[in-house]
Amino acid sequence: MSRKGRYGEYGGQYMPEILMPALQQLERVYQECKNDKLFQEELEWYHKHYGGRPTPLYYAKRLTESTGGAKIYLKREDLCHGGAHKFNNVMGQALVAKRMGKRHIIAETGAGQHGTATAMAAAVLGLEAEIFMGAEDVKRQKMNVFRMKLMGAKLHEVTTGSCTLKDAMNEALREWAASVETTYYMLGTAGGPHPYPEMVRDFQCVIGNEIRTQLKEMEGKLPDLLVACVGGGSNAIGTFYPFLKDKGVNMLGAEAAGYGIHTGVHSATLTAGTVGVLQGCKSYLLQDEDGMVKPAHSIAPGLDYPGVGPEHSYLKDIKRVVYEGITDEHALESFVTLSRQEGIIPALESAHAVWAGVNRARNMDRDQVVVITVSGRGDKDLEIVHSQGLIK
Amino acid sequence: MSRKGRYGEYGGQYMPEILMPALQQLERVYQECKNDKLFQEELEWYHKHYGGRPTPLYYAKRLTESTGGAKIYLKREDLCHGGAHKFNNVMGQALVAKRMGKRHIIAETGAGQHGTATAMAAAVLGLEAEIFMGAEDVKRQKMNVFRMKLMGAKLHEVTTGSCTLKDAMNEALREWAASVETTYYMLGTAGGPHPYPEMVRDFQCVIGNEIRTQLKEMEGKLPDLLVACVGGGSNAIGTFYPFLKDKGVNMLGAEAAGYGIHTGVHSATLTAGTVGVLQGCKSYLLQDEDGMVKPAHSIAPGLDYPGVGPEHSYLKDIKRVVYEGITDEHALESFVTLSRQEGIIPALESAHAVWAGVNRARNMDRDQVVVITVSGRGDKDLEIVHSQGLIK
Amino acid sequence: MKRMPQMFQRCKDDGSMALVCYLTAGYPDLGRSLEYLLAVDRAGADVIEIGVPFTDPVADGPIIQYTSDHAIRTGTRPNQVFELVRCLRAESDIPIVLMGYYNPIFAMGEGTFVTRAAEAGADGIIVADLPLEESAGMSRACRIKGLDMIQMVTRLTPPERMIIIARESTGYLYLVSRTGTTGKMTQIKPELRQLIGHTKHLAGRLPVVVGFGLSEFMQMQDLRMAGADGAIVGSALLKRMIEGVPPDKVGNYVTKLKQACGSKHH
Amino acid sequence: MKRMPQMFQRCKDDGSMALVCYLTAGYPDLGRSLEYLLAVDRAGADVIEIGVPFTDPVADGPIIQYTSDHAIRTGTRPNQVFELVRCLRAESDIPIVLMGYYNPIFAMGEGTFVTRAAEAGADGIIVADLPLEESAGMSRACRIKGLDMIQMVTRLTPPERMIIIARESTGYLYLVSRTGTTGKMTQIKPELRQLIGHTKHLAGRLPVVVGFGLSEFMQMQDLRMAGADGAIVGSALLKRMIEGVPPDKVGNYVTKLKQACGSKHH
Ligand SMILES: Cc1ncc(COP(=O)(O)O)c(C=O)c1O
Ligand SMILES: Cc1ncc(COP(=O)(O)O)c(C=O)c1O
Repeated sequence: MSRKGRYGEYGGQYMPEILMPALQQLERVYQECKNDKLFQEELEWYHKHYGGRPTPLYYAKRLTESTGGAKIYLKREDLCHGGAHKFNNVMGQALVAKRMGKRHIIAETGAGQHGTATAMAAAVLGLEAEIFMGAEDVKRQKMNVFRMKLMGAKLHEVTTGSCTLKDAMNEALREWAASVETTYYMLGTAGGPHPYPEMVRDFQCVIGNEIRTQLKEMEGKLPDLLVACVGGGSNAIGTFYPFLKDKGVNMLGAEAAGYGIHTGVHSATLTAGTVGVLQGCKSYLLQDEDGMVKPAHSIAPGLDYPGVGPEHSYLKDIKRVVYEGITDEHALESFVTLSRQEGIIPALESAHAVWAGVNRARNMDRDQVVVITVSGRGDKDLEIVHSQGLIK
Repeated sequence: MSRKGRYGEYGGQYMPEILMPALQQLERVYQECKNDKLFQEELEWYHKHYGGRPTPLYYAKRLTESTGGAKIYLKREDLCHGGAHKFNNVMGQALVAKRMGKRHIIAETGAGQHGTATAMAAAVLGLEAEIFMGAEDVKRQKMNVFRMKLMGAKLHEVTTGSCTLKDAMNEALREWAASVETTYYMLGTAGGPHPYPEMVRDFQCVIGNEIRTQLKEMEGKLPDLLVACVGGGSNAIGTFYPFLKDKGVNMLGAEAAGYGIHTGVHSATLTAGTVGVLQGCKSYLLQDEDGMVKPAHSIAPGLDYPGVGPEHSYLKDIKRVVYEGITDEHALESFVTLSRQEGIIPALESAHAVWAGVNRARNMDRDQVVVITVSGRGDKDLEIVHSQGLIK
Repeated sequence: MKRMPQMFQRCKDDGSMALVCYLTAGYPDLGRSLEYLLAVDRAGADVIEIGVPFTDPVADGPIIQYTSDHAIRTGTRPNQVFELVRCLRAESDIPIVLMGYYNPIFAMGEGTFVTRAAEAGADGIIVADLPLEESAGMSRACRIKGLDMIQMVTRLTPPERMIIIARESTGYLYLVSRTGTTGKMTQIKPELRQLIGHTKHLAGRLPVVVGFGLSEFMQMQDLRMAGADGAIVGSALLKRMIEGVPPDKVGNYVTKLKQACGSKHH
Repeated sequence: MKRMPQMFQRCKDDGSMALVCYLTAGYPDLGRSLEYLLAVDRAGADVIEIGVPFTDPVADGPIIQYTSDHAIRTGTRPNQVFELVRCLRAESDIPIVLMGYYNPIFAMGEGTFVTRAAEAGADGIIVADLPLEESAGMSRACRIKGLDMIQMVTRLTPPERMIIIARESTGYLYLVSRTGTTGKMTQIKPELRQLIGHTKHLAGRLPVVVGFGLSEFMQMQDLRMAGADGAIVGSALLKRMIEGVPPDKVGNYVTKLKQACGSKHH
């Protein structure tokens, strides 16, 4: 990191002045937390007793055999409480909020994953959660809305603009600006202004740290290849970061290529985007030549975002991590394959990583090891996949 | 147990002669498995690496505080792969089937929980699953049907009788009779003919065994009260059995009292039933004075069964376990409470146990410990609860 | 001598095979149920098995399940079944066997059930979900009241077990002719012929009656040739009843079946 | 002397407070956008802030977001905005400030953007998501081209930080009058009066202009009394435009606002 909150040229704090004191306070408090044994112990307690950590590292025998190449291990974030790696982040941030004395948490949500995770973390710590969600998404995601309300969160239905994620995020930032002294803003991925990318990455590093310990125990070595899907990039950075210094460990980030990069209908920010500034940080993003942000597409709701966390932009530039676009079609194929061969229904987001990982494993040696992070479970995606008519 | 397959007068093998050789074979093979270190190691491997075991024992601080009595711990079977304790059973039985060389597994399912669990276990071991499900249930449970198919199971839609669970079970037994040499019948609870009640109980005992170890570590003592919901009784017997010899450990089974025992619309087999013989074993059941089985009701699909595993009937008679009927209304109340106070959405089945446990904890001392088994997660029940209109 | 052995003796003398007809009690209702029973009796059946309806007939196929459910809904309980037996007995001397499931018997009490069955005029009892291991009590109760307790064997029953079951069974031995449950047809294959021979051999002097899935006339002849002492027809009759075929026409069908069994009178 | 300080001097001489009017460029389309700008100018505005539309205006309220989205859809990009400035400049000598977000500037290149803005006739630039920490590059580019780089402070800005920002800011200091974002009304409360005094004190000779959520005439008078050098009105104008109020009528409203600012001419 060249300077505070920067990853090469990426990152920064591109935010309205009104939020700067809050960001600086957060930065300060987070640094305290990071170095506070009691905080870390409390977080670990929630990991273990509430969240179901450590999650298993599972040797997928049948998938490996049908692939015929490297050994494929799956890091089972789908077994986290709430059904995804989102848990690691919201739990950490909710404890930070509590320490700051902020009992009111706001968060934006698209399909509802981060919203439900936030509601859950707020519930267990006795904080209030207010979830900003576009009216269109509210209509489409009835069950997630119900889940949030069930856990006591207040729904703030956003009726401006396209009534979807982006508008929900704008509205949440406005609300934050209006009540910044008492409100904690819970960001859902390793993006946004400093210190969020760093903080969220730190909270997600439990994924990679566990992989290291578990694989050491099982294979006595480091992985040859790590694979994770990249939406905002939180599960991927959590998987990769602890291995960045290990030269022999290759890394592959699977982005959403949607209908195919060439069609322009995708969310492959790193593969097909250009550098810009969006929602607080400098990073690759999908934009036109005038700097207008382009809509993203992915069959996976959690990958459907035109930006990406700044550290990934840096890792791409320095070629430490390779990023690859995986189409909707291939993701669907892996969704079915993993369900059928391993009895694990992955999130559509994770299915991107599975496809990318299996594809690489095929051309690797049998004594090599690929670890794919299954960021979440696919129950949330059944309607989407069902509507594709793949299974009669 | 007074004689083989008997719990006092309960249990037995009330089955057509055609199935007796298969039951005897199963009994033999299962005894082998039970004593085979390799089998147990393989099962443990799947528990740890595939299923997410051990599941946490979680001290529910906020629930305890709002209750104001004994310390409440939750055994988190909702974090098992697949979302319920069903995992423990299907994984064990699927390994038994594999050992018997039976690659075709059949199972009946009502709401689809046991069906999806069976499909999952079959998928990971590369076995074929055929799920018998009433046509009415197929219509009502579209997503669970899709889940099973996704994992490669064949759906056998049953169009006889009332087209629900009971007919599916009859049809599955017929199918078993017709192909018993090559087919393994995967029973979903600790009921049915010997050796199922014993085998399923053994597979579920991992719940109680883990509670013992975990609580020892956390509180340095045994629980004062164990609470679990009772449908067929598998998660409850798995919770209770390892503590049966510990005099100081009280046990409470929460049955479904539906609209209330006095209305007759319930599934409270032990509380309000009489002794009889249904689907293979002698036990308490809901029947009229002519021995005709009465329909059961519960808001929780998994408790909606007129019979119960035989060992519970025995434990009731010898007063080792107390059984109590919890109404739909109280279960719903706990469903909401646990979601709101702990960010854990329990299965409606488990919500029965939560109500019963919290109610007891209220009148216990602060240094006492209640452990409630949360048998599964409630995502599957959101539609049902939503339709109750409790949350706007 | 009792009705059952007399009947087998008569068939033997005839050179025919016994025709056992199964009807669900109370289908389509109690009154018409009796009419069908009488018609089947008059048409030449040698034994009548009366199904005691139960809510969860796991050993039966869809047709018997359907008629059972229907009969339960229209009020047919064990006591009504005894009444039916009494009415049939008043008109006929045909051997009558009650076939049912254990729970209604258990609910009434084994002793009471058997006593009432005997008093109503029944000759034997079959309990579909009461294998050897669970049937000691019923066997004893039947012995006391002089009823036959008919046991079942299948092609999967190991020889030693078959010998024991045959020893326990009285009246006849019920041989399940296929792996599945009642109601589905099957061809008489060489294996079945061997199975019948094998069972006859192990059953000693006890008659062997073959059931489950029979309806074709050809099958009857084949079974007789294979050495069966009797054949059971159930779903095939009930199917006709469900379709609305009246008692006399069902009787005609029974007559033809009996002819196929090799009755002298054909 | 440059237009901006001249204008503030004139207001001072007048005894009035400067009225800063914000309009989104290209709303409802480029042609009519110019008509509204000219009308507002003629009606008595002292400064015109032209909003450069961006797809994700996180610091703005629903009204500005709506007009931005609309303007983007009808083709308003930075180059079109410069054209608009050029047209306005051809007709008027009013100080023109471009207000926007950083990404379109970054996309064009800071230097190019500033150069083109200057060439078109703009006097200053405000970038809503470019706090002190990120604005060094833009400040430098503006300095080179003689444009004002106007910075923002809020009631949450600590005093030391406010001093630094005021030192970095040129043209005026933009004081966000409430905690929230643009577009919502607020009462002028005692705290705001104190905040203005405090900011004026720390800002030294730099004029302090108050913005966000202003629309009532009463507010203008209160602000003037509190010592503000200017007041910004944006959403209140755009709201009228969205309702279809024509340029001359919007102009009348501006005239009344300016009167409330204490212009001698009222
Ligand atoms: C299951 C799952 N995986 C991945 C993602 C993408 O987020 P990230 O790239 O921050 O891990 C999401 C976002 O909602 C998700 O729900
Ligand atoms: C979550 C859950 N809990 C409990 C039960 C009841 O089963 P048992 O009593 O065998 O544990 C079920 C059955 O489907 C279930 O799905």
